[in-house]
Amino acid sequence: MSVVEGVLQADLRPKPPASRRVLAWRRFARNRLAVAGLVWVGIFIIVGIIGPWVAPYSYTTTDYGSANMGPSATHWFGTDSLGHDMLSELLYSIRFACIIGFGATAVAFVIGAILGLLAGMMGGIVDNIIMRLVDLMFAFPAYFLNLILVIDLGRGILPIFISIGITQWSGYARLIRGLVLSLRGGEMVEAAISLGATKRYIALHYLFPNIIGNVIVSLSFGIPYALIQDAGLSVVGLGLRPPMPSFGNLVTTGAADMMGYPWLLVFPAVLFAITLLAFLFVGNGLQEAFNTKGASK
Amino acid sequence: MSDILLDVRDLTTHFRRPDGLVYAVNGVSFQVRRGETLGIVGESGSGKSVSVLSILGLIGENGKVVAGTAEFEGVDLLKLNRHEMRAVRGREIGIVFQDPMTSLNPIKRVGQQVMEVMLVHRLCSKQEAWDRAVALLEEVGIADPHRRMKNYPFELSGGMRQRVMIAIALACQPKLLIADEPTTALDVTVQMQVLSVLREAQVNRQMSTIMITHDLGVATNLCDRVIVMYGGQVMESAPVEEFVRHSAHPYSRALKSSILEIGSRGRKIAPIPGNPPVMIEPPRGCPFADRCLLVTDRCRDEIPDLRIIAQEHVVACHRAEEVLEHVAQ
Amino acid sequence: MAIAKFLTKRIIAIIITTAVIIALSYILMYIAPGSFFNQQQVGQQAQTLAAENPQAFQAMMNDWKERYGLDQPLYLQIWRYIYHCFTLNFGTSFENPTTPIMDTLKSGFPISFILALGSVILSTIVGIPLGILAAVRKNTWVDYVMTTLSLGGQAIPSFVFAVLLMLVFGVLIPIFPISGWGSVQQAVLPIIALAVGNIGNVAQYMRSSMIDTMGLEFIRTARAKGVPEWAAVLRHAFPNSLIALVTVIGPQFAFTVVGTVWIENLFSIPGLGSLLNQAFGADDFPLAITYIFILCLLVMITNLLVDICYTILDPRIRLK
Amino acid sequence: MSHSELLVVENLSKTFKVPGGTLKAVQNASFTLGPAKTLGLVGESGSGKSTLGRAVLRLIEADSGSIVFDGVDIRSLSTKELRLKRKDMQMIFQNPLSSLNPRMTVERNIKDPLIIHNIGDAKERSHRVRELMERVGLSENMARAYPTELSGGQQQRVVIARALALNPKLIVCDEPVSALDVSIQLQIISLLQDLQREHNLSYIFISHNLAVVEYMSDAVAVMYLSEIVERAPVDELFAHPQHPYTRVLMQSVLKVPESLAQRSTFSTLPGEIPSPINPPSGCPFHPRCPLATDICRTTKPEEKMVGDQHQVSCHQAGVTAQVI
Repeated sequence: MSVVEGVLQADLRPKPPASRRVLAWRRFARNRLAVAGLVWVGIFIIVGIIGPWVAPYSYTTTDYGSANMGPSATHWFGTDSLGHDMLSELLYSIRFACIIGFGATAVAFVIGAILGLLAGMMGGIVDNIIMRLVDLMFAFPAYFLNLILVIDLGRGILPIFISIGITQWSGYARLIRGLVLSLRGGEMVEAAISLGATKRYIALHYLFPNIIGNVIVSLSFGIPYALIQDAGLSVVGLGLRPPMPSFGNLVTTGAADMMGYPWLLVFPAVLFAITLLAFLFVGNGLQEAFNTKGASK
Repeated sequence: MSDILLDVRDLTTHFRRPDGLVYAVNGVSFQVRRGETLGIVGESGSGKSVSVLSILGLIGENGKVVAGTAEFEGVDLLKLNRHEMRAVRGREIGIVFQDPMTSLNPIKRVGQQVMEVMLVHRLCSKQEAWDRAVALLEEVGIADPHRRMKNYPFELSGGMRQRVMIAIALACQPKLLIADEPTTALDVTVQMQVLSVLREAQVNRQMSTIMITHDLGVATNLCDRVIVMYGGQVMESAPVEEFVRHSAHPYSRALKSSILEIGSRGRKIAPIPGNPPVMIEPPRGCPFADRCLLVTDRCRDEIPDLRIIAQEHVVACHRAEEVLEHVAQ
Repeated sequence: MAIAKFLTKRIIAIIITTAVIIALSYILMYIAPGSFFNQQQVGQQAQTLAAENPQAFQAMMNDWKERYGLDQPLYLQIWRYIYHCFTLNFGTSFENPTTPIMDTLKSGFPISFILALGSVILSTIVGIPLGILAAVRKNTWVDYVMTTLSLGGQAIPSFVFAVLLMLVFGVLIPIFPISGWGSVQQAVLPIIALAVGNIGNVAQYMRSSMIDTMGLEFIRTARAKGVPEWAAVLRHAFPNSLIALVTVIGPQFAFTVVGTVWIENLFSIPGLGSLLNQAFGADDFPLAITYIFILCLLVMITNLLVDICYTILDPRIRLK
Repeated sequence: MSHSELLVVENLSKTFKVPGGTLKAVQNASFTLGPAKTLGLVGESGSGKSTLGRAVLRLIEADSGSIVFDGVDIRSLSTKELRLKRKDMQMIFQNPLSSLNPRMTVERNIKDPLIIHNIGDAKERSHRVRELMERVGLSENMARAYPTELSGGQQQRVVIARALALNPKLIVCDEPVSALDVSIQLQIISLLQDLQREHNLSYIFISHNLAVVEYMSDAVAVMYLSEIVERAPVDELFAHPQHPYTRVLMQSVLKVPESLAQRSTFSTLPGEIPSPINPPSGCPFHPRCPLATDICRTTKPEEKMVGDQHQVSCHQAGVTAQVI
């Protein structure tokens, strides 16, 4: 037995097996704004799920008798010019925003992840073609592509989130390709190759776990971005087809009447702003917790 | 004029980390004489760099000197305000850092960076600074200095950049030059070049030098006196000749035998077991106790004081005499 | 020499990309169900004409198709549009067949450009110092307030912010006009509305970039030379951080130009944005293509300028 | 002769395309390595020693030349065959942390090769991991730690355990101790030597430190600017260094002097390694060589035998033996 092992045992101080996830959570929890954001996002999602059941009225219910009323006991947030109950409109907006925000991000991510992984893993001509496509997407004013796609596909929930998704994938593709490339050239992957690992194994056990943190951060910034895009469609009248309510629709119509009926603007605008802020706080907190840089958009 | 240029006493420096304090330097004392080259040797985490850089307040925002004095020509550097400290940095004390690749501003021309230190201290006009910078580059062995003045750091090799760093450190004729692992990041042949530049500069300019290094070979070949640090404390300090012959600390001796020299082949090696300590708790007992072959209970409980065991030779070990006796046999 | 080669290469790339984008947009609009190429585009009178005099209507339709090149095969139509765009001959819109789009552009584009430029300049001037301040005072209340505000600025879309500004400064404390264009006062609110998000973006980016740079070793070297702290920050850290910031400011400009369309609608400013509802809301495709062409060109030219800025700011980067 | 060798490398060359032209990373490298032997590969940064080590394992595909390992022509293997062959040839890296998977525990990292090659069941694997950890000097309570929580020396032990897991015949060690503290360096060197004896391992030991290479190796190849300039059994090389560069490297190893009189003069070569993109004409070493003559500037020296198994590429070799 060599000197080394004999004496070594003594001074190896045992360390508690603190999992990385636990550590990351602790870092996140220290950031109060991020936690507040997460709570808000949580409520937002829950409301998004149960909203339509608790909504006092349907978004199609019009009541001209009580149009343009200020906040009251029967209509907590007032009513609009068609007598829609503002609270119900907001609850449905949250539902639709949830679907569009998460749906669009999912579409963008799936496209981006597949192309990014292909580009990063295959390299060569595949990489070249995909990257030219990414360049093209960056040069194409996303908002206008979005408008055209909405015109092509329609103004329902599904067409809108698909359209937004199609305009947003290039960022994910570039991020994932960059991460894969930086890892692929590194010693860790070289070590895995020298162990005899297959490409599949390396992708699954070496690349994926090491890029997931950055990807989550990027996704958390992607959701509010998709919501802004959605609202932007409403501004030129190409958002969700009325009477379906959305933050964009409510803010745009509210703005038109802001002198007369300010509550029509204030409630949706403030709610929307807080929600976006909450997502950004969460993203920011995740970024610090995972200690990633450059993963945000 | 006192013979002592820099007198550091009981220096204690802590670092704040998210998970607690790091006790980086724990009551370190040393002196630098005028004109001498002092080598401070230790492994990573020994506190060798921190103990010197904290005197100048260059240890970042998480580091804090919590106790001690550092008298430079009779003035305690640790009591200076920001403004007074700036007048010392670069002017009275020049510093060369480890990695020449990252220590120079990547987007400023080399000449500008050498001139800046003279201009900041208002030593001369811009024109004169240019001429002096050219002369400095020449002094540190950079060929074609006029052309090099206009180069950016990325256009120079590692060795050249380290020469530029030395030129910056020497520019204001400092009384003390601090070299923090100046050769570690360089290729072996270039290491030799840089060491020879440092030795020449030291001889020609009659300044004092502190050479911080992990390499006992560098310290013993370059320096007049050697200090060995471990776990944020001084283990031993002696003139180099005394040190190479009669080092009395078990760690110093272990360190010496850890160095592979040409001709070591076939020699039975006895590595120091264990790992260097991570100083996350206040020191209790001798920091080397865990790895020491001569350890006793006393070593674990009582921090050994620095004791004089020969002229100018101090050592912090309860069993130093036994070590010396053992060697003598 | 190298510069000429670099520019040639980039300009060719810009032309190709723009052409591809025009083609793509055209095809996407062409396949859109029931819009853009709908007969309704010829106007209300034509509908009555179609019922009363099918023959005259047919003649009119043919005339109309010919005017917009719709009688030709698709690839020729696309080619025609690409060619027309690059020769700046945008034709006329469906809505207003007598006024060339070029005339509308001439009056609208400068307004949008000024708005966007004003907002980018404002956000740079305000955002950079804020970012530096937050970086220097890292982890103090200054930093926290700044970070929160800049996240807030980014979270609230410019059109929401515009509405709030109109409410506060136009209605509650009426010190600025909330509509129209022509005077400096009229530009204040729209430019601020556009700039808020950008300020947050620039400040936050500047902050993190400065914090990174301040941690680098050459900053320690500067301190070791006796350089005052403000000079270490402004002379050493700032220029290095600026390199990273250019990446953000460039695309931001193009993004802001897009943002102007919302703001112009809200403030009734006769810029390019006022045409947007018509282009996309009323499926006026010659107008839409022109829009896309201009913006795409703007994005690419900005990117080119960003790359040139890089080489000026960073000697390590060479034009390729 | 090559019958008894584990590894025979002949005329291996590798060129990289880089923005400024082509970079000749390794040119015509040839060497042999016997079972349970160590070849030391020494040179400064940019000498091509790491590329050569990786090319031997086909972690980098060489452009030309042959690699016969264990009687098999490595360069002609299919991807699948190569993957299986990797069980016999492993690698240890300079920076252990960057070569371990930070998202896997120590135990999982060491177990990884067993999983990849589907060796044993879960129980056997766990047992093997414990065994390996004990052998390289890692205590059991570290099994669930993550690599970042270990010290540099401990991380390198994990890498060594992982490389050992498949019972390889050859391990390429790329500067395995350079990133470590002096006291830890010796621990790792000692461990590597013990393992070599126990498992009959062959090493290619890459280092810039001639003293470490001398200590570890049976034969040494000195590289300069992508070429092996001198190669000999270790005793022969250190007793009779022929290439001026070898001698300079030997002088660059500082020893602790016995007295002030014995201190190093730090005398060395002028200049630094030229860019391998634009190598000098003739002998690549001539711009820095104190013995260079006209022929060195114009003609590339041929490899010649100057002693038993002692090869050198230098026009002046044997002519002048005086100390530089």
